[in-house]
Order: sequence, then C-alpha cells, then structure tokens
Amino acid sequence: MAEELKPITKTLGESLRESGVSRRGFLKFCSVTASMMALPPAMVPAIAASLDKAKRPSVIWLSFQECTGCTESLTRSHSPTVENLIFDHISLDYHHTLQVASGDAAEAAREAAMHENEGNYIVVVDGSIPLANPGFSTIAGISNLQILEETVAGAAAVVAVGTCAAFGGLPQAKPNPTGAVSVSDIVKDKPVVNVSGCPPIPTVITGVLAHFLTFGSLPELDSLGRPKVFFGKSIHDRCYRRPFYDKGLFAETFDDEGARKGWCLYRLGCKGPMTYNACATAKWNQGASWPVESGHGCLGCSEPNFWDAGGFYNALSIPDSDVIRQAAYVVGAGVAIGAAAGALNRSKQAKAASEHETVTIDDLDKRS
Amino acid sequence: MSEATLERGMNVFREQVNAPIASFFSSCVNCGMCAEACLFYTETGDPKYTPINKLEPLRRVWEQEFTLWGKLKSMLGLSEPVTDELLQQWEPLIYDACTLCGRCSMVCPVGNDVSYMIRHAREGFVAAGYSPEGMKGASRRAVTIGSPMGVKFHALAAQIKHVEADTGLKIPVDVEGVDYMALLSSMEIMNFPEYLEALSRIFKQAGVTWTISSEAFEATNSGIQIGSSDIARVLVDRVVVAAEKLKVKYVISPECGHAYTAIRWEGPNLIGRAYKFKVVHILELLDQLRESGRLKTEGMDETRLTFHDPCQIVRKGGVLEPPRNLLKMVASEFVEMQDAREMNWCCGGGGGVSANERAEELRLKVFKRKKTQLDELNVETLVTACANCRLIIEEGLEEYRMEIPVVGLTEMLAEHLVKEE
Amino acid sequence: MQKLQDIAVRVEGKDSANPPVNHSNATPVMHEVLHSLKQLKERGVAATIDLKSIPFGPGDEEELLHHLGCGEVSIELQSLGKSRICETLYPGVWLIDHYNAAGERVALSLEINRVPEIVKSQPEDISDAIIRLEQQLNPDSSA
Amino acid sequence: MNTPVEFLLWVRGPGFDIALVVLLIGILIRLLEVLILGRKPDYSEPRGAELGSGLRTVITRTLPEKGSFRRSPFTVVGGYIWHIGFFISLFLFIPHIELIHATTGLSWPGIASNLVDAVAAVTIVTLVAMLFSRLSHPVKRYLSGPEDYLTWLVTILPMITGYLAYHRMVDPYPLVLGLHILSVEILMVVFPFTKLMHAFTFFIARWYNGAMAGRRGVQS
Repeated sequence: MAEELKPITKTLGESLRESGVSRRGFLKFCSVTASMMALPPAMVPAIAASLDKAKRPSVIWLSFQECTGCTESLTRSHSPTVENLIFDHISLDYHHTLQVASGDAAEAAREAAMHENEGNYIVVVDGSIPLANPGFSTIAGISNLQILEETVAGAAAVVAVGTCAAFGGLPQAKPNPTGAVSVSDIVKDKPVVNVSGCPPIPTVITGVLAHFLTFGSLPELDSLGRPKVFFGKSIHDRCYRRPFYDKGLFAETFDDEGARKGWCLYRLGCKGPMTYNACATAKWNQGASWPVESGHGCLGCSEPNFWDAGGFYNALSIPDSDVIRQAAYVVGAGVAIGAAAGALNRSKQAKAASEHETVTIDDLDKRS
Repeated sequence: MSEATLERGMNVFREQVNAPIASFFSSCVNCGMCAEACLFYTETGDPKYTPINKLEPLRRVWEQEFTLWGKLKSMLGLSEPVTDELLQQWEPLIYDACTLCGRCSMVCPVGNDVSYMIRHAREGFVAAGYSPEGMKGASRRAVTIGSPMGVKFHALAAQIKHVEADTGLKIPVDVEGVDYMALLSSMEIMNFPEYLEALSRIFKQAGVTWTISSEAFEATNSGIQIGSSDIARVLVDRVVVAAEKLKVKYVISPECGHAYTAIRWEGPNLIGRAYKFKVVHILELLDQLRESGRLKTEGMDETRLTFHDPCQIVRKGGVLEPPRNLLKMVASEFVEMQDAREMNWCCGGGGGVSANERAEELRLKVFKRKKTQLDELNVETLVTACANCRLIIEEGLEEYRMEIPVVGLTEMLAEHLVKEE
Repeated sequence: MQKLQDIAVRVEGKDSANPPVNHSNATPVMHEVLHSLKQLKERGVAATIDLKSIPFGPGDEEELLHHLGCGEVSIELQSLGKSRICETLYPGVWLIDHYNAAGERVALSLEINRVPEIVKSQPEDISDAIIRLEQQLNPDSSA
Repeated sequence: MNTPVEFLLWVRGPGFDIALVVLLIGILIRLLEVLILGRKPDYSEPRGAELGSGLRTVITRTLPEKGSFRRSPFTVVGGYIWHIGFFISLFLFIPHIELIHATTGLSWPGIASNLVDAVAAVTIVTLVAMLFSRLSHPVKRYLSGPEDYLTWLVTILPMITGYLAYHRMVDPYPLVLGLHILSVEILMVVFPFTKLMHAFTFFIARWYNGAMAGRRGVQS
C-alpha cells in the first residue's frame, strides 16, 4: 500500500521521453506552455530546462460553497493533449467531481496525499467558506473551515480558483447569509494565489499550475494576490474596442448602430476599465471569442464584490445618483434657505440704517 | 456731546455691505494683482499696501455677519472680530495709503471694485473715530467756515476784484436765471487765481451766461474724502440749495478731481434725489464750446508736453476725450504717458491724502511713480486739470528736483484765446 | 459535435456593403516584424512573437495572416499533434501554427529566423537516432 | 466599507448625493445672500448704460490689462494655464462627459484621452508652481491664509487622483477611482463655503464693476 502511494520520482523530461515524445515534441510542448503561462517566447529554453527536471507535484482540490463552474471551465473547454500533459504530470490526488474514489476511501486518499507529500503539495480551492454556521457546508461531516485548515497546514501553497475562493464571490454577495469568506481571509501563513473569475479562464488555471510545475515556485502576484502575467492589465487597456472609447463612440443599446459597428460598450455598463483579467488575449472557448467581442460588456467577474458593484448595466465610475431627478427639491431647498439668509442680511442692513446716528463734525473724535 | 465709538462704526459697516461689496469679497482669491496696480505698493514694495488688504476690517464684517458660514464660524469662535485695535492699525492703510484713484479696480481679474469698497469702508472708520487729524480738521473747517482751507467769501471777493481789474471783465456774483453756476476749489482761489481769470475770459468770448454764488462757491467736499456721507451731504446741500435758488441750468465743476465725484456722482445720492440742474465738468463744457465753434483759439504751444489724467475726472469721472480734444487745439507737441487715460497713475495726493499731514512722507515717496512716467517722456511742460493734482505734482517735482512747469488746462486755453478786436 | 472554430463568425466589413472595420491591431505587429527582421539581418538575432498574446479584435488576426501570406517553404511536423510551419511572403518570417492531437490550435506564433528552431533536429533526438540506428544495424549487440 | 469596491460604491452613491446636495444648496445660499442685499438706487444722471457696460466687463476682464500682464506675468499666465487645463480635464475628458451624460442627459464631444492626459500633467505642474509662487511672492504670501491653501489643496487633489487613476498608478483600481471621486466630492462640499465661490460670484462682481464704471462713461 505504502509502495503504491509513493510519489512518482521521475522528472517530466524522463517520463515524456519514455512515452515516446521526441525532443522536438517536448519543445513544442514548452512553447505551448510558455504561451499558456503568458510568458514571452524567449523564455522557452529556460522553460525547457526547468521542465526537463520538474518533479510531479501532488495536488489536492477542495470544493466548498461553489457551483462546479470552475471545474467545468477547466475540464470542458480544453485543448486536451497538451494540457493533459500537465495533468498527467501533476498528481491530482483528491477532487470531488473528478476522482473515482468516494466516501471514506476518498478522504483516505486526501489524508494519504497530505502525509506523503508533507510540505510539498498544492491545495487548490474553489468555493467560499461559510463562517456564520459551519453546518452550512460540510464534506463527510467535516466543516469546510476545518478541512481547509487541516489540509493547508502541510501545503506548499494554495491556489484559490474562481472568485468565490479568491474574494468570496456569489455566496458573499449581500446579504451574505452564510458569512462566506475567501481563502485568503483564513489562510494567512501560506502563499495564496488567487485565480479569480467567474469562472476563471481555464488556461489561466493551468498556467498557474504549469508555473508551479515548471519553476517550482509561484508567479509574481498583484495586490489582490493574482498572477500579474494574467491580471496585470485591465480589460479596458487591452480591449480592441478601446479606440472607440477614446473617440467617444459608444453603443447605446444592444441592437443599435453603434452595437452593430462594434463601438465601446461603456454606456451599457462594461466594467472593463476596473477589471483585470486576460480575456482580451486568452479569450474563451479555444480562442473563439470573449464577452466584449460577442457584444456584451465585461461584468467584472474577476474583481472583488463584483456582484454588489451596482447593476451590470451601470458604468461603475458613474454615480447612480437620483439627486438630479430630485433637483427641483434640492433647488427649492437651496432657494428657500438662500432667500431666508438673504432676508436676514437685508434686515440687518436695514436695522443698521435705522439705527444710524448721523456723523457730525462734533463726533469725529473718540473720547478716551 | 456725542462721540465716535466702535459700536457706531460697526453699525455703519453693516449699513455699507451691499450686493456689490458682498460679490467682491466673495470673489477675491488673493491673487495679489491689485498690488501691482497700486503706487503705494509698487513704490514701497510693502505688501501691506496691497489694495484688497486695506479692506480687512470691512471684509470681516461681511464674512462674520453677512454669510451663513461666517456666522457659524464666529459662533464657534473661529474668526477674529473687528476691534478698536484693528481699526487703529488699519487707519493709516485706508487713509494714508489710498487715494481712491481706482486703478486697482481696473485690473482685478474677478472684477472687484476695490476703491468703491474703500470709499465705503471709510464711512465706518469715521463713525468709529479712526480718521486722520488733518482730514478731521478739513471737515470741520468745511462745515463751519465753508471751505476746507478756511477760505471765506470775502477772500474770494478780493480775488474777484483783482481779476476784474486785470481783465476788465465783470465777474457775475449771485445772478439769477443764468445758464451756468461755477464752483471753485479753495486751492484755485488761494493758489491758482489764474483759473478764475481764464473762466471769465473764455465765457466772455463764448457768450456763456454764468455766475458765482456767494453762498456756495466751494466745490471741494471734505466729507467725501474723509468718507462720511453725513458730512458730505451737508456740503453738497449748500451747492444744491444755491443752484436751485439761482435757477441755473448747469453747475460747473472746476478743475478739481474729487469735487467732480462729489457733486456729479455722489451728490444726488447723498440728498436722495436727482438735481433740478445738470452738472458739467469745466473740460466737458469747454469741449462742447469747441465743438460748437464758440471756443476759438490761435497759436500753438510748441513745447513738448504731456497731460496728467486726474483720476476722479478721467478714470472715475468719464471725462476722457475732452482734455485731449482741447489740448490738440493749442499744443502741437502733445505726447501721452505710457499709462494714460483710464489707466493713468495717481499723483499720490488724491482721496484726502493731501489734507493728511501724517501721510506726507509716504506721499512724496510714491510720487516716484509719476516721476518715472515723466522721465520716460522727457517733457518740458505738464498739463493737468485738477488743482489738487497740480499742487501735489509741484511739490513732488520740487522734492525730486525736477524743473517742469505744471499748467492748468483751462488757463492754457485762455492764453490762446483769439484776441478780440 | 461541431467544433467551435467551425461556427461561422461573420466579420463586419468583409462584405462590400460594409466598409472594413479596422481594429488596427495588425499594423503594430507588422511593425514589430519589420524591426525584428532588421535585427536578424544586422545582428543575427532571432525573435518570436506569440500571436496569442496580442489582443486582436475580430478580423485582426485574419488580416495579419492575409498580409503575411505563404511563401516558398511549407513544413509539417507530426509530434504531439500536427504543426504547420511555413515561411511567409517575407523570407525570414515564419508562421508557426501548433495543433494538438484533436486538431485544435494550441499556439500560433511568428518566428523571425533563418530556420525555425523547432525544425532543426535536436541533439537529444540525434543521440536517440544513433542508438536506434546502431540497434538496427547490429540487432545482436543489444543486451 | 471594508473593500475598495465598497468604498467606491459609497463615494459614487451616498457620498456623491451628499456632496451634490451640499454643493447645489450651498451655491444657491451664497448667491442669494449676495444678490438679495441689493444696492441703493443711483440718482446721478448716467453718462452711459449700466447693463451693457456690465456685460462687456464680464467678458473683457477675462483678458488682463496690459500693464498688469507686464508686472505679474507669472500670475496671469499660470492662472490661465491651470484654469483652462482644469476645465479641459473636467469637461472634455470622455469619462467625465459620460458621467454628465448619465446623470443629466447632457452630452458634447470630448477630446482624445491622451491629450487630456498631457493637459492634466501641465495643469498639475502649474498648480504646484502656483503654490510656490504663493509661498514666495511677498504679496501673495502676505495675503494668504489657511483658506487659500485649503482651496489650493482641494483643487489639486482631484487632478492628482484623476491622474493616478488614469495611469492606474495605485492598486487596486477601484480604490484610486474611489479616491478620485471622493476628492471631487470634497471639492464640491468645500466649494460653497470658500473663495472657490468666485467661479460664480465673479460674474456678479465683474458686472457691478463694469456697470458702475459704465454709468460714469468709462469702460472698465
């Protein structure tokens, strides 16, 4: 039994060669990986050198308050062969949806993986953790919080996949009935990588794993714990519709002339300017398209609180004030107070005039 | 006997705050550009002479009593009140260092009429008992004797006799029903009797019917200078009563700057009604006579000369073209100063400063401005149309050892009158 | 099931009724290609541009590939799926188009080089080839 | 308000409402306080008409009198640059026009964002220079009190935060966008209670100046 669970010690290079992949094929794999990690092509030789020696890491995937959309994103829309290579070379030891084992056996697999790879395994989390009542979400009778704390204790790093795990997501949306929190709200002593998005872009998930596999370390992160290579630029800055924004050409409705001509969707509530993600380059569905290209504004799904950030069809920087509609009242109040203040001034002036004591040449001096 | 008190002054300040003043204080952003328009700043470099700064006491009254926000601030004890000490400290700024020339009002980018506010602020200073001794004395003499310099009618009568003897022309006194009643300034009576002579000769030639009133011959108004409407009203009233008694159509304001402001612009508002006569400045009248061909001159003065615009007549009086039209009749080498007409620099003695002995040193210092203007032109003669300017400039020229004769425009015209056969 | 790439996406401006929509992201890439080509000539420095990292608008990629065209050399690799490599109309500019075993594009890049690196036989593969060839020639010596 | 997005939502929601109400009511109070004071009738015989002269001065005072320009070129030129720059940044930047469009329905063409960016940079530099001038010029230093520095601060803050937001120099973006909106709200709240009101009252001040001079036959 212990023999079977022993981690595979062969490097990625060795195992690829054994399965009959030529060096040329390996190089193709490396350039695809570089592209996936959004690293410049000049990095390919370095990637090749690292991958050659890369060891297979153990991955434990925990699912909490989630919708399985993140797993769907990862598994459904993939370019199988190459990414399978990544998955072939990580040891996905625990994943509710994907693993064959169930019940006690499943939990035993998790515990075994944790034990065998103490200090070296990666924990991937999708879904938020309810704190209001641990009973809101349990696995095998164990609360999400407990599982997370237990599992993370021996991990090398945590990858919070999806906006729920990264920032609390939908469960945390007002009024947050379950008291949902993100992974980084709980895990403070391990590196946490947030791969936000609802769902996250599949190649971004694999890209982060590939980075860990390749370099044995985590990529550089932004202030929200997201890998800079994918989240370093806003949707707006990379949007092909940006020139229309700069020219002030906006679609007003989803079926007007501007919409047909592909003008900027800012007025339709596009959150591109405040959203950081790789959609504009990575795109979705094997590069077929992405929301803005298909004519709908960005929802800002990779940002914290995006559910509560006003309406999806209201631009975020624009005050949703209805004061203008109530301007009559405001102006009325202003005029009323102003008129009162003005009347006070006038009566003060008049009072002063009525109390005026005529100045004569006899009272130019001050008696002192 | 009543006395000046801070309370009386504060009450008067409150009376003065009106929409223009409130809009001016609301608009000031302390850009400091008015300083550069004021000769008291440009010639001393002392920032306390910045025009808008001279209004700090009135500004406080406006802010603390006429704005909601200011009332709140003073309730919370966040603002400094107007005190006797403040007024005492500001008195030299508002009296010694402002000639009410109004140049700053022309440059303020937000449009503040600073000199208008100073004129109003002085009302409060007088009522609170903070005005210069020299101006108090002038006011007392004006009210009790009839002239700030203490000139009584018998002194004028003596001058009239001299002029009549010199010219052989009769100077009409207290004649009813004529067209014009001429006013004189004490300075003209005492220092420049040439003016009276010039008037009689010009009017004779032009066939103007005129008179002098023995009851109200004095044009100057110390009340306007010290800034007391109450005193100014007494003085203006004398002129109005006399003019309406003599049933003249016009009252002629003489070659004196603030006299014109007093009788032309402030007078009707002091007595609270329009006059039954019109007020013309002597230069306006002469220009009308020139236009209608009744003023005939001969010969041209060929010396290089320039014209000093008296602030109250030109910038604040609107008599811009007449002096130029008239000068061109008799002078071939007339040149304008660099800043002329409504942007001219003050002589330094207007707004009562000339009556304020305490201000003499400062006044002579800031005369450098005029000196510079004259140096730039290198003229042989300076013409002006205000007896006060004339005296101040003569003093200034003497101080700076410059030998440029100063001439009154009316006299100059009289000298070129066509000799009658 | 039909593949997503097969769904006909009509790019505005391709028909004569509508003027072409130029999202103008192809032009900067062409400039970069030109710059890299000069570098290759003057200093012998090769370069690669990952076209998947460019925020192309609809039609931009097609426009770029149309401009580059296909030149004298076409190479097809068969390793972990097919790869099409061709020299564009501009010698020294190679289009490298990687597919996976399912026939889906997994990478697309331009390499500015005399010969793309991936076309060259790799030392490891050559060593392997020597071993296999020796085995072929001396089947007995293999232990 | 624990997260930047919540902060942003507050400033663009209740915060903006409060600021707008204070601004509108405050301006009306200040204007009425001034206008209702009125002035006494003038019985002197006018030489010129008040209305036209007043209106002319409202416009002509926009250009400096040439002597003043010679004597304080920095104040004049600096004043022009930053006022114009501020107005370009405020009213010709497309997102601002969008904001006005969304709240009032009014709209007008903007100019290229990178041009606004350059203008904003010049404006900020000029405002800093104006502060140095205020601190060093004897007259300005003498006249200036806390209010002058406060108004300078609340004026430059929206420019700086806007610049930072546009260039995404502060992370995360909703925070800097929120700070930008907040700085504008501070400006809106401070506006009616300070000399920033000159933006409205200067029309009145110039009119009275021009009218009173015009009555005497002088174009001021």
